[in-house]
Amino acid sequence: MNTTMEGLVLAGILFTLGLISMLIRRNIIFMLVSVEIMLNAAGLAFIVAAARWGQPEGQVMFMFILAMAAAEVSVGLALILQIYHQLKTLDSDEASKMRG
Amino acid sequence: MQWIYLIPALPFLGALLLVLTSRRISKRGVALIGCGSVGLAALVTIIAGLQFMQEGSTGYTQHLWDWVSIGTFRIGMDLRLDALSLAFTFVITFVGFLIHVYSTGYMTDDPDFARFFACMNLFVGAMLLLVLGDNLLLLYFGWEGVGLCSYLLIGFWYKDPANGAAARKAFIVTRVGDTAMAIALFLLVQHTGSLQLSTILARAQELWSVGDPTVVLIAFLLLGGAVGKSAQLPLQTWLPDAMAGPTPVSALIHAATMVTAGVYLIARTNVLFIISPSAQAAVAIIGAITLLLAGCSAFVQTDIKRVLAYSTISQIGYMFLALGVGAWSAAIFHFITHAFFKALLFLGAGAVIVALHHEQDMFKMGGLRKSLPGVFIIFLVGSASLAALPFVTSGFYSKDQIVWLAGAAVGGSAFYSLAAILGAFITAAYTARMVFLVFFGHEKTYVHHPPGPVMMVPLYILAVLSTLAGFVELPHTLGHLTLLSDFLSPVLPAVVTDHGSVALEWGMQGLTVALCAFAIWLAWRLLAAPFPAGLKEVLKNGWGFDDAYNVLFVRPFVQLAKINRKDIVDKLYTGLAMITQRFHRMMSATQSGILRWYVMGIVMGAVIILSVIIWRQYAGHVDIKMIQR
Amino acid sequence: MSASDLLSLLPLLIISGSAVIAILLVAIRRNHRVMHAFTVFAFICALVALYFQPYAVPYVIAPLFVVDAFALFNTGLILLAGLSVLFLSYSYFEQREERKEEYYILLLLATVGGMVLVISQHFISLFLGLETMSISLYGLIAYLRARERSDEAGIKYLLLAALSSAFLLFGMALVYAESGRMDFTGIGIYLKTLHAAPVAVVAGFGLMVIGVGFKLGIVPFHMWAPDIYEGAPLPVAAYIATVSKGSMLVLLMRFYRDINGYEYTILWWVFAIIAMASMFAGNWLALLQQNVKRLLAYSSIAHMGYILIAFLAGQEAGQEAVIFYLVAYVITSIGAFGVLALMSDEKNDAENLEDFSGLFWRQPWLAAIFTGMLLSLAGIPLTAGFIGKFYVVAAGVDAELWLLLVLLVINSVIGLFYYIRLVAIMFQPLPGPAVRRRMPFFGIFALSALMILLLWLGVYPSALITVIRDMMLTMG
Amino acid sequence: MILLAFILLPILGAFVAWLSSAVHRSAPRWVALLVMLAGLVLSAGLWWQVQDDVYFVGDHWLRTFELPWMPRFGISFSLALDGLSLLMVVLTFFLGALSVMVSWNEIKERVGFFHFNILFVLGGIVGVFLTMDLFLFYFFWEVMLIPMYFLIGIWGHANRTYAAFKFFLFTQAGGLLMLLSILGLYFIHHSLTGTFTFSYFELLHTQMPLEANRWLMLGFLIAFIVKLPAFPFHTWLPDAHTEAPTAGSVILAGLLLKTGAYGILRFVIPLFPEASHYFAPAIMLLGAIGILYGGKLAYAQTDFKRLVAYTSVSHMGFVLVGAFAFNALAYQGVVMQMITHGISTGALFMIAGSLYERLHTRELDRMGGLWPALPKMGVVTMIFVMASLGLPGLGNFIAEFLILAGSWQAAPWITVAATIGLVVATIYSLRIMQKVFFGSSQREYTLPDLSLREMLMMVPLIIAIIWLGVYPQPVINVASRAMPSVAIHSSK
Repeated sequence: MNTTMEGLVLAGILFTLGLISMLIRRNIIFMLVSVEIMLNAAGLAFIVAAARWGQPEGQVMFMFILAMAAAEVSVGLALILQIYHQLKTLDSDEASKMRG
Repeated sequence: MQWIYLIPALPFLGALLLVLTSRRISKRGVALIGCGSVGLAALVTIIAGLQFMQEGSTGYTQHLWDWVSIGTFRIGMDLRLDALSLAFTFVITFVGFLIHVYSTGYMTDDPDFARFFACMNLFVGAMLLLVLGDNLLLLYFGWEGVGLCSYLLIGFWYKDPANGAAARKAFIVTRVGDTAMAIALFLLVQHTGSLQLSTILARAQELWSVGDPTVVLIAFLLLGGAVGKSAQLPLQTWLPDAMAGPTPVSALIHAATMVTAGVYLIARTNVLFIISPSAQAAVAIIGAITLLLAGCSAFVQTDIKRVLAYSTISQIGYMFLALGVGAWSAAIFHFITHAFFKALLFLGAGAVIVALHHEQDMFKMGGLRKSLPGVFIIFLVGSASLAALPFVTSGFYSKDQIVWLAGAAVGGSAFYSLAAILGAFITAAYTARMVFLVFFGHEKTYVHHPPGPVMMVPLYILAVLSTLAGFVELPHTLGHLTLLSDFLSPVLPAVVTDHGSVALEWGMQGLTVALCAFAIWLAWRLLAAPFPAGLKEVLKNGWGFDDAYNVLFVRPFVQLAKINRKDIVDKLYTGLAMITQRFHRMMSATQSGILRWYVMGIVMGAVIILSVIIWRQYAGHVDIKMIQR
Repeated sequence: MSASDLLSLLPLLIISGSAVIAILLVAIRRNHRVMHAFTVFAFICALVALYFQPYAVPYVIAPLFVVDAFALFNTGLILLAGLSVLFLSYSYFEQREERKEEYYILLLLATVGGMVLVISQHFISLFLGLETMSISLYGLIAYLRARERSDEAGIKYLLLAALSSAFLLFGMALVYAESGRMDFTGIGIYLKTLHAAPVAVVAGFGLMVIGVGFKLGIVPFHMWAPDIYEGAPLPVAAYIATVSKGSMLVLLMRFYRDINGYEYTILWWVFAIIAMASMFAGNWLALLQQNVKRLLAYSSIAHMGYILIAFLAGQEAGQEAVIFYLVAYVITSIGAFGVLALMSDEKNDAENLEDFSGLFWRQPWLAAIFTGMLLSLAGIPLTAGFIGKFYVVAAGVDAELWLLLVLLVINSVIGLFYYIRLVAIMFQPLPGPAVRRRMPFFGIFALSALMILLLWLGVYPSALITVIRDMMLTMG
Repeated sequence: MILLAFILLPILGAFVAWLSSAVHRSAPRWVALLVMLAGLVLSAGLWWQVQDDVYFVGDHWLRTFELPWMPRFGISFSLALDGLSLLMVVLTFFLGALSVMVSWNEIKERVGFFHFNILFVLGGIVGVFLTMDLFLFYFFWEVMLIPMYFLIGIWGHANRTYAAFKFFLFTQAGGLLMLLSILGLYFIHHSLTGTFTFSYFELLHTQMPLEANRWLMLGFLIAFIVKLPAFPFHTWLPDAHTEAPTAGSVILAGLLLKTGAYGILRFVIPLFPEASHYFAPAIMLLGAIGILYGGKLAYAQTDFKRLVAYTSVSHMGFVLVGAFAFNALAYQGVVMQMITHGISTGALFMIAGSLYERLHTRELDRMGGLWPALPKMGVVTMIFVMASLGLPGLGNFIAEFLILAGSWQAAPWITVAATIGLVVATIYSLRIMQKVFFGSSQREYTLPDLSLREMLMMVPLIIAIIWLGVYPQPVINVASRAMPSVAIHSSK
């Protein structure tokens, strides 16, 4: 066993956790959080890969991921506020006016 | 000679004129056009006939134009005038003309005067085309044409649905026969590569040895056509119903001319029948059986026209019998005499019917010999001829010839002659019965308006003819005269007699005459006598052929049609559409609008893709150790 | 970064620059008309700049970008699509009360994202382009804040897009971890050296398929499409349907070519199954759909399936088919959404079938255009769609993908049903007298232009075909 | 060049007609009529020109025309005309003119758009008959549909939308299969010769493997027998015919169906001789089934137009039987059948239309006893009813006789079945007369008999049908000029 493998496995586990929590959580905020977890898991994977090849690109990528995640969260929270104003709840299942 | 095309053209022209000017011209004008066209045609025929005879030529063909010509397959609009067609043409035009004249009186107060004459002219034209056509396709043209006219005229009084039904029945039943005939034509095209009569008959002898299955098949199919048109077993059922039409129509179409088209066809294609003996035998047998069955039916009818209808069937049976035994000219002889006396009888009956204000039931008539003496006379003449009273009537000579040859000819046999004699007996019986019922006994009704000269003159002419026409052909026993058969000899092979002697012929004639006398006496006696009811019904309905056909063909067809009015095949497609919609509903359920559901979808996709990939890779034993390095 | 680099990136720079300027403009003074004019101007400038680009030779800006004929062509496509969307947007947003100006900023940014995607040849640039586009799209989708459907759509898109890009990223990470390269060509070279692709890489590709598939809206990553199309403002829907999908498709083609993905049967099968599923799901979902927006969404899913068939056909015929079909599809979609946009009023968008009944007798020109667009979607002759479908089928036959083709035929027939149904509704006799609505000039102008383009491509496609051909040849 | 004119005339005329509705509301009628008559004159003139050398050999193409269109695919705008196409074009303009006249009073609203569609569909049909480039052929094949769809869907009767859908989906499904086959042929030809081309002439003698040959043939065949329509695919026809406006029915029955027959003669048999011979028995069987089944259903119908529609199913069965008998007789018969059926059925639909104008019903059970009221119409109807039951002296007889005489040599038993169809035809045809004109009328009708306009429509039809019955030779001569390409494979 070497570090790359372990790192990737760890990332994988994180990713899966995020995924599962996204499936089981109904609260939109928590869903957002779990997406963030997944994104960071991906970021971790990049770090590991970069470490394996000793290249900077991986870290660069991670930076971008962070930035993007932040942006996403900000927009996301704004939208969540709107949703809350209208639905008076954060239950994602409530936000299903459109169907069929 | 080069204007024989006028013979069919004139009536067609008349019909066209009448259709175009139908409502605009007076009845007089209509009558003029209607009779005039046929009269002229008759005139032309007579002139052409005289010229033909004095030239002594075997036949004259006139090519009008190419009808259908594809490569080697060529069919022209060709008319051929020879002894046979001349004989028929003469009868058609002449009798036709008389009947037209008669009709002007008979139909005089009918609103659709013009339509009637248009159809009649059309019929005459088609019939002439039938007999003058030089190839079978042209013959078929006329063949179907007369079928159409018969349909139109039977259903002439369209207001009554029953007439319409009768008309359709006539057309459809004959069409069944025509279908057989059409197939015969296909066979001929295939094997002889032509429909030109002379070519076919010539090629036939080269192609086929006697009894060759192909030619037998062809002959049988042609016979099918003939049987349909001439109302012989098993397709005879339409003719009695056909009496729904005006009486002149019955006289012209369903007695004198159209129904004998079958006889003409077989006579025309005699070669084919000669080289297929079984088919020819079939002709004889059909003829024999038909003449007996129809005769019996005729004996119990109450409607005077139906009596005549059945007797027509029976008489044509005689002709078929003659054809079947190879007595070709005898058949034609009987055709001619029959044309005269049966037309006479129908027109006479018509006169009676008009006089009694469209009363057709004989049991409601009676004693008319006093009130309608003229009609009585001519009717008597006709009946005598039909019953074949010896020596003075044409019917006697023609029928006697058949009776004799039925046994004596090569193809003949004792059975045939027996049938013929028996037939003669029955004929005499029902004829006598008819005469007695109508003209003797005490009067049951009074005469509204006796027929005028327009109707009587043709009757007299026909009466004369149906007496004299017999003397063109005399049996060996009475000064052996053979004008007609000599005249026809270029076209029709002479009859060959093997067994039988003059003595025997004497004997048979004696027997026949005796039987006729006995029959008349019997008819007189039985007039009042009760008749076994069950049998009577059977006979009255023509041996129940109609019911049989209803059960076998008509009802199943109609039922099937009813059941499947809504095209079962369509269900297939509608079903398909329904399934599609179901599926749509199922699918749209997946679009629940719930976020986590969508996430689930994506995850599912991911899982499937990944598992497939990894499974594939391991299954493929790809080296994955590269990850550790 | 040299001058020539800047020059070759000029269109991109113009758009991004004008985005910044736009922000400033808003800060200075709000004016819808000015804003709109400015954005249009920006797009036109970008197009002009594009026109002067050296066409033939691929120009690489290591390591992120490559500017070649393919990229330029698609940049042009994106810009034109954006431009026509702009034309349709003005009247649409003018009617609505909210603050309209930011819309144009977001549109510009999204366009930047798309343009980056088509020229990117590196994971980083891919990611940047993708996210730039996505994040601005979140804003655009939820732009009409007053409508709850709009917000719902926004949040749905946000979460799902983030999720999908998480997959994409993880996939990239795997590939990177395995190959040590993040540029497409590099990965291609690396894979060439091996006799068989390692599972990690293939798995990585598999995960990336999810990210790509989400943006393309193909089964099973399609479920967002109808809701987003329904919730988003109509011009935005048009934009998503064309620019975001188009740029992603282009990226996929480039990536696939660089890593010569046709070697991996497993990927081929993945896409084949996705294609079939998309055709069926799309058409069957649209079959009896009552909401025109959703109907268009489903039909777009099906069309992505058709495009994938051409994509799978491989050889240059297939590539050409994809691009041609893409062009036809872009024209048609914008046209269709445009008609909807022009028909919408302040309260609600024209999206129910009833809104269209007897349209032909009320607004013949508009109805004629819509009919043209629908027939093009259905692939009826005289329209670009017909040539496109023909092209796709030809590619398929050439590659002998009989199964896929038969399915395509079946689905086209199903598809016909709902397109024709819509047409039939437009030609229904009117219940009452015809009330004509005044149509904004820009919108009609744009639509007419699209219509003419549609017919021109339908009757005489040779010109475009030759262009695409040359482009493909330069790519080698 | 004249060929291009044949196509452009209606299509440009279509737009003119549409625009002219702004001038005057009945202007489109005149425009359309003039266009059609002009086309008729042109095509008849062409016929007259080629009349002379009758029995000739060798190249049978009378006129050709070619323009490059999409060189990248080897698609060119190539037209060619031989005897068959010529006859079909003449027929198209003839019936086209009549269908304009027949809707003179029937169509009251959206006159302009109506005539636009009429002319456009006719243009498409002419295109189908003239084009010799398979892509172009498919193009026109599809172009025909949309206007026809509108004709049914906008001006049709009660159940029009359903009928229009059915028509459209059926034909489209067939068409797409044909597209697959066309492309398959295209690429096979390329793989064999290295040239990409859709040109009929070049694809004509492609030596392809047997399986491919059969599959591709089926693709074409299905498209055509759906349009024909043959037995299992016929169900769209009754609905379409019944619901369409009179002009629509006339064009459908008279021309659109013929495109199917034409396709079989022009493409299926020459392109895939082996496959055609391989499938011939099955196809002829389908034809025979169609004849009997169609006849039986026709008898069962109570709706005049629906009845006539089913008779077309029956009559088109003859085409199928004849086309696959592979001999000159049958071929000529098929051509005759295409023309005569166009005329007779067209006429019957016109009669149905004028009856509907007078009685406002198509139900046979609510007619009857109309003869005294409408004697002229009665005579006319009688003539065409007789034509449809194949009475000698009228064109249909020649057609059916030749077909059967030809097919007999190929398949006797099937021919027997088909011949029985004649009896069935008699049964349903006479039923029409009985139900409509004979019998006693429920109520005393006082109806206007055929107007001058209607006579102007009917008389040419009558003359034509009788002319074809007694002197079909000119048609046969012209049709024989398509023999090489069509019956060339008969000697197998």
